Amino acid sequence: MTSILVDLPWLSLLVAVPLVAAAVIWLVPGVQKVARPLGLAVSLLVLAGAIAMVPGFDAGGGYQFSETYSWIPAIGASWAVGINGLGLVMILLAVALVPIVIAAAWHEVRLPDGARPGETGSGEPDAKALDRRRAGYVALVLALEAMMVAIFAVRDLFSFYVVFEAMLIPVYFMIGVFGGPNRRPAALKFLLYSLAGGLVMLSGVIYLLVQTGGGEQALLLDNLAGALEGNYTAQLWVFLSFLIAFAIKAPMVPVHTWLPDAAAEAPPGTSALLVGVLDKVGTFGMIAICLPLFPEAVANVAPYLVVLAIISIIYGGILAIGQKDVMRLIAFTSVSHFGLIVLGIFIGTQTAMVGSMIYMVAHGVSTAALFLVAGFLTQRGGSAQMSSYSGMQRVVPVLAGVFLISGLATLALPGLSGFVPEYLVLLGSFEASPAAGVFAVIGVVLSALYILLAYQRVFTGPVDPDRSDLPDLGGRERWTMVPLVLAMLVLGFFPAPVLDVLTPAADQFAAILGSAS
Amino acid sequence: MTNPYVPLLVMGLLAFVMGLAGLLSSAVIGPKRYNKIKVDAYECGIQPSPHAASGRFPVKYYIVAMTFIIFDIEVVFLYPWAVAFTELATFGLIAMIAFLLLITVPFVYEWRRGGLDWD
Amino acid sequence: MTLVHYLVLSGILFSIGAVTVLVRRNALVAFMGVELMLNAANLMLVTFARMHGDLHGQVIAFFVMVVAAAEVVIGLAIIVSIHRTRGSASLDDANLLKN
Amino acid sequence: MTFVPPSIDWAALAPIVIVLGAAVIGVLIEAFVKDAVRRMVQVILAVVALGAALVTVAWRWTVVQAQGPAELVGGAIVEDAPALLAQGVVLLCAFLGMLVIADRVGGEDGFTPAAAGAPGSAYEAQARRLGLVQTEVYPLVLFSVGGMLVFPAASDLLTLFIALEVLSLPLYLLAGLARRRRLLSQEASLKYFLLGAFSSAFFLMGLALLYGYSGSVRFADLAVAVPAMVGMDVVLLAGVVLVLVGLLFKVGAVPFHSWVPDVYQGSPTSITGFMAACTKIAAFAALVRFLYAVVPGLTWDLSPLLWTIAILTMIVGTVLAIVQTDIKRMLAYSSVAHAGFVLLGVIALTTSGISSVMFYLLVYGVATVGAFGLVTLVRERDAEGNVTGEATRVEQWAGLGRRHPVLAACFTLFLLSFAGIPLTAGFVGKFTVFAAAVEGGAWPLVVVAVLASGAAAFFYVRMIVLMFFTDPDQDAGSTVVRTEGTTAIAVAVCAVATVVLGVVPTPILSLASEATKFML
Amino acid sequence: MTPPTVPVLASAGADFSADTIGLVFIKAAAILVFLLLSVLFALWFERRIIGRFQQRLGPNVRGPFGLVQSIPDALKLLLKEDITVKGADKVIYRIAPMISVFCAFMIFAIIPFGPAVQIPFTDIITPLQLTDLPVSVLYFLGIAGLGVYGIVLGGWSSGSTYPLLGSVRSTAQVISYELAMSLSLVSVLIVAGSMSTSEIVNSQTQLWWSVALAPAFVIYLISMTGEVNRLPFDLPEAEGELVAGYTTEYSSMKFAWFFLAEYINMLNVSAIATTLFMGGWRAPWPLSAINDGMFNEGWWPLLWFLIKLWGFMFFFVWLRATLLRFRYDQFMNLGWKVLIPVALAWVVGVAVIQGVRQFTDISLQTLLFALAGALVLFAVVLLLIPEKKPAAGASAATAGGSGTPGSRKSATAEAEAFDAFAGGYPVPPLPGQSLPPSPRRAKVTAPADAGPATDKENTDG
Repeated sequence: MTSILVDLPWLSLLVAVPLVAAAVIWLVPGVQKVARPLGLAVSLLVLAGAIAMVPGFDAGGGYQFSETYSWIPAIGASWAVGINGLGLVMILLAVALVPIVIAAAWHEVRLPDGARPGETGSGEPDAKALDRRRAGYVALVLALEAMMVAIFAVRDLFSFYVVFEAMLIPVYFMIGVFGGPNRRPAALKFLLYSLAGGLVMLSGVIYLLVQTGGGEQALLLDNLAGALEGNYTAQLWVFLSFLIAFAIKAPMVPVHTWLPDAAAEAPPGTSALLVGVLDKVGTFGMIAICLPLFPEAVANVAPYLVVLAIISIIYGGILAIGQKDVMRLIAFTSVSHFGLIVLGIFIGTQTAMVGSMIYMVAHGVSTAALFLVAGFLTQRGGSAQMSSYSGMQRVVPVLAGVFLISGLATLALPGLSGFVPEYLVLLGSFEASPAAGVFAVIGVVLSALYILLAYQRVFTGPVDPDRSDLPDLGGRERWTMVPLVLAMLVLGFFPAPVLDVLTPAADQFAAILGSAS
Repeated sequence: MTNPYVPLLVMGLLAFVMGLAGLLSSAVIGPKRYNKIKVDAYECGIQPSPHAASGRFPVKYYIVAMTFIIFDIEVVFLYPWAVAFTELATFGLIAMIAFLLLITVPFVYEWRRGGLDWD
Repeated sequence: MTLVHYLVLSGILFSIGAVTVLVRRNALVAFMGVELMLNAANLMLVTFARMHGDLHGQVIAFFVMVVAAAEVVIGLAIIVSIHRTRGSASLDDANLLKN
Repeated sequence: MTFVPPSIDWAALAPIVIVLGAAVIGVLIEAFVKDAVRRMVQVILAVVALGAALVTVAWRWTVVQAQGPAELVGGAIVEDAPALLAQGVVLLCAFLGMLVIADRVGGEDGFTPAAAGAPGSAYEAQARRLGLVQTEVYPLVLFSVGGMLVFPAASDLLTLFIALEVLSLPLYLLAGLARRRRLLSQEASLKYFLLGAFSSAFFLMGLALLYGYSGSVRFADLAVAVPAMVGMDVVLLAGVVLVLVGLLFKVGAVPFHSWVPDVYQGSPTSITGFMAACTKIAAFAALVRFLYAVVPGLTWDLSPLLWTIAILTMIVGTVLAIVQTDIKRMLAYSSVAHAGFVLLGVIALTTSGISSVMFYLLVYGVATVGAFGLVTLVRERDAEGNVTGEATRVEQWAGLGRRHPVLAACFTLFLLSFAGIPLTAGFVGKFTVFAAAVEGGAWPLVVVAVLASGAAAFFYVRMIVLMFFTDPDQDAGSTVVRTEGTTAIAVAVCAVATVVLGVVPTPILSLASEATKFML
Repeated sequence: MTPPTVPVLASAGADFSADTIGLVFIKAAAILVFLLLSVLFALWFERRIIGRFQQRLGPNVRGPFGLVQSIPDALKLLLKEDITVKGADKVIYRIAPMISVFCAFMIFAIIPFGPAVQIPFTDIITPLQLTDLPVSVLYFLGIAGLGVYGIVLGGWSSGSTYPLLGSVRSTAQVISYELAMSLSLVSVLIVAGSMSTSEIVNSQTQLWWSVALAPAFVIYLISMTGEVNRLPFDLPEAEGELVAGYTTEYSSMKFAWFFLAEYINMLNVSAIATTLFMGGWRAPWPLSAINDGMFNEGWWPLLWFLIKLWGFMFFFVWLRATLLRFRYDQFMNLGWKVLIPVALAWVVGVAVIQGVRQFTDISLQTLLFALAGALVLFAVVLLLIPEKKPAAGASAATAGGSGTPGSRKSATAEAEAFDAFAGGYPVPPLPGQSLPPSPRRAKVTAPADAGPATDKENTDG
């Protein structure tokens, strides 16, 4: 069984299927009526495919499911994919979130604001326009899914860059077309930040290509590893160019400012995918690309990055406390959490590295849940301002419950998903640098503060009479939340399988850093 | 006198001196009696029109000028070719005939489209 | 008078032409500046031909004359059409595209 | 007196002869064919000629592959792979451009019915009422294309100069033939002409100086003379710089770019597309040949100049594009910026530089023709609801994505390609050019280029925002007119090419790198 | 390009190597004097002959046969007031007559009056020619073209309407006929193989080119008349239409220079015709055979030259006495639609025949027959092609020609445009015409319709 399964070009298929589906949904007019069920089906199919890979995966076997095709030999570009434990987990996270997002947004996509009935600009009936709009959303989500799978799987720097940039476009349209009232500047800000980062990375890629002398398959990550050995200056510059791109992606202070705007304006599903999965590309890249390619440079720069990470943790936390908008609050918590992840990566111990990796998954789940729940709430209440709500736990108890669980998972309550990774990261940090550990703990304390404060403001207290009749989560919404809550519990109580998968990868990367420094 | 252009200079000098002398002499000898009407532009006795010098002309004149330039080019090439006719031999002959044919094309175009009609 | 003097003269003429184009606002005058530049180049070509003792430069000058003539035709066509439209050939009047 | 007639290989000259011959026939058609069918005949002739020339170029390519490069017409023109490649790209873009030019979008072509009539005159109005057509456009375009074909293949400065004029002079006229906004158009024509003549005078002076320096205008002789002689360095350097000025003017590099926005804006849009694409291709191909064939020994002296120009071009083009509110002007400044990017590949002075430049030009040309083709379709409506000229104010494009998603999607695609977003052709083009530049040691330029393309992304993306995320402004009153189909075909081809070249560029890239093997 | 080699300035023409600068001055002064005297003589000559044509005597009082009549006429001009018009561009207004007269004098520098002679009372042997260039013919065309500037600038700088019209007409006229003229000379260059006047004269020992190249000669004759603004082509100064054309605002010596230049120009083109087509100073055929060409040596050739020259002068006067002035459109049509195409065809014909004779073995007879056949064929084809007649109003309504830069534009577009002369001069509509919106426009575009003026007295002082 495994041989057949392994021989299939799994990863390419996982990329191709949603991409083709997206194209069909967007381009074929008749399909647009059934876009949502079709999209859900495709995403479930992809999920099934991804899960089917798990049995064939050998945790200690390095990169697997590898495929390499020549693409543009002239510039050493190929289409090469392959995953290790980290990649597998991230892909699973991504493909698992997509059906949830599609389902959660089943009715949430509406005609644009201000479009009066019958005036959609194209003169077609509202129903059809709505269908088209929804189909567009589903298509974008599927396209994004393909990109997400691809970005965690590619093993070629050129392809990585291409996907890294191409990913922006669906997100850009998701924010720009389907977002809130200030979506345009938000989308533009998001795109320009990311593009700028990407372009800096591009110069690094080009420099790398020229440094290695080019040739066919020159940009395969496997061929690049060690290519700059001994050339410290080159390493440093290229690493910095990559780091800028990744730091923008994994929003680190001071290049995080696009995130709150984007997250606040994007539809909740988009925010969930964006913060939950997409931004992990930043930390993923730091681990999977920067470490093997520029070990010496990383080792030398790491202390500064640790400081920056701690600043992110604390700064994000403090700003989160001050937020009035629930979406922005969640966004700032993420800035803080990304700080922790980065801290774990660069602090230099194996424990922290494992912690960071699992943190990426855990944070993905809990943040996605938070965004979706908050999205349900704001959809109902018509406002994202926390001051607009009060005593909601009596009005919408299930919603409040899910929010609480997700929040607690975020603040790392033992037994929930956040606990294990946070514990590991802190432990690893103390091992390497007690000072860093102490500052990181301050961040943890802050996280308790902002989550609980937010819960208190929104869900406790006297019921706001204006919003006393909001409906609680409906059937579909509950079902979308179930897997997320389950995942948080599983990761909290029984993280072993995930740990097993991640540990070998973490060992490998931590070893690189250790040997370099 | 091996340089054939020196005599031209001499000739030019003499011609210039003569021209200048003529103008000066008339300016010196001739009477000067101011009369307002006399220095007005002549228009058959009526009040002169104000903008004579900036008058606008039928586009015909410009077209003639432009056509002339095209053909002048032709002459520029024809003359050296004609002198070196024997040395350039058949190649030159054929090339020049081709050139003339090409020059004829715009001429035909202009003719047919009324560019040469003056009415 | 050595040949170098011709080169210097050509350079001066060329500069005068260039300055004319840049400074004068009348399209026709500017255009005449361009023609002056072309002819300066011709003078230089012919002088160099003399220096090198071959005829290349003179032949090139022929071609340049032809090109200049073609340029004159086209330029005049454009300038005349603008003049007829606006009653002016001033470059300052032709500034609709500035903003 | 010995005169050796040059032998002429007509087969090798076939592409040029076909195009110029068709142009001459076009003039005769103007003279002899009846008004009623003249336009039809001209369009067919032009399209067929360009297509045939394209095929011929392909055939010559195989011949060159088999037999190697050759000198034609006594060495005035060379037939080698880079030249053929450039000719092919020019012809392809010209072919697509011709499809746009020939299209009567909204029932009328983009040219004035009576070029000789003063704008707004009764004569013009009458000509319009009678439905006259200025069919001279087609031979003019063919003449220009003929010049563009010679331009990259010229191997002496005189031929280069003649080709420069042959390609420019028709464009000066074409720039002034817009149907709408004729005052603007005439003004564009005048500016283009004056500055073009100005720059060609510089070119000529450079030619004269180089001739004085080496006693020849042939590239091969110059290449020998450049390292050999000392003592006249000033003449040599001045000559090269002046020739470069002429060429850089044509590519629209800063500080010789001042004509670009005005001319792009004022010209008939279909002509703008054709001109923007093809002129740039031909001029860069010639620039590359000149730099590579003549002055390798001078690179050290020239590189500060070229670097400065490249940096200025990228920065000025980008920065000024950001502040534009007219779509054609924006594209014009963006084309200036692109000229800067291409200059990177030129400055690289490596073989990969040549192939990357060629590829970039193809990519840029295709996207440009497509983008301007789309601009011809979006029109204004006046108060009475009549469709008038092109809606070139940026805000008139608001909400176009909702009303005409396919059009907007194509335009977005071209913009993304301009911006160099991956999976579009523009990205591969930028990548290869940057890589070549880094390889050639010009990495500081690449840093600037990267920053510039980042900034450039801003105005492309802003346009996309406008089309897709902004509600249509009811008062702006823009509308999309029907095409006869040829513009649609051209845009479709351009769009497909943009995607295909972005995803599977290998065949063309290898073709381009192949080209450098057969260079003379 | 194949690199051209250094030219050998082969000298089959006159040899000037013995000329000293002093001799050059003497020769130049002699030419000057000759020209001035010739003009004085030409004035008398013209008036006498026209008198004969008109059955009257002409000037016959001052001197024998009235020969010195011209001298008081010239002196009178010198004594008149030198008026500078108020609206004139002062500098150019004064320079213009200088240009005219300067260019007129310059052409005779290259005219060979005769072969090398011994100057009396010295032992200097020198050609009867001031100088000769390898490009003399080009020089002639160049100076002739430059001479037009005198007329153009003179008319323009007067700041007055009639002179302006005259100068514009003159420009169009000269450039139109200069083309035909230069094309007609090409065939001479082909057969003579040189542009040097003395060499061209030497090439006519066997046969005058006016015989061998008769069509070119005819074209030259016509275009030279147009070039010097003589009747029937004297439109730039047509009295009946433009008062005195470009000279309207000139008086005194300035006018005299224009007048002088005009007559010298007649001499110029006659001298060129003599040199290029009529064998120059060579004796006509029966005489040239006498005594081993005795009449082609020494001072004799000067006589032949003068005879031929004055033959052409007589031709000019004869034309003036016989023909009426052309209408402007007829005149332009003749130039562009007849002379230039014919001249072109002739050049090609000569080139082909010469080429076949020189580069192939085909006999001349075969060639001539083939050529005759081709000509007949061409004539037939030419007859079959109808000339496109843009009938004034009709074509606009029917076919809708695409933007012909032509006929109606001046009537419509121009009329709509800015009119500086609102309320200008009334011109009555011609039969079949309606009054156009702008009276001034109508006057400018249809000036020749006033009918041919038949005033015989020219610009006599």
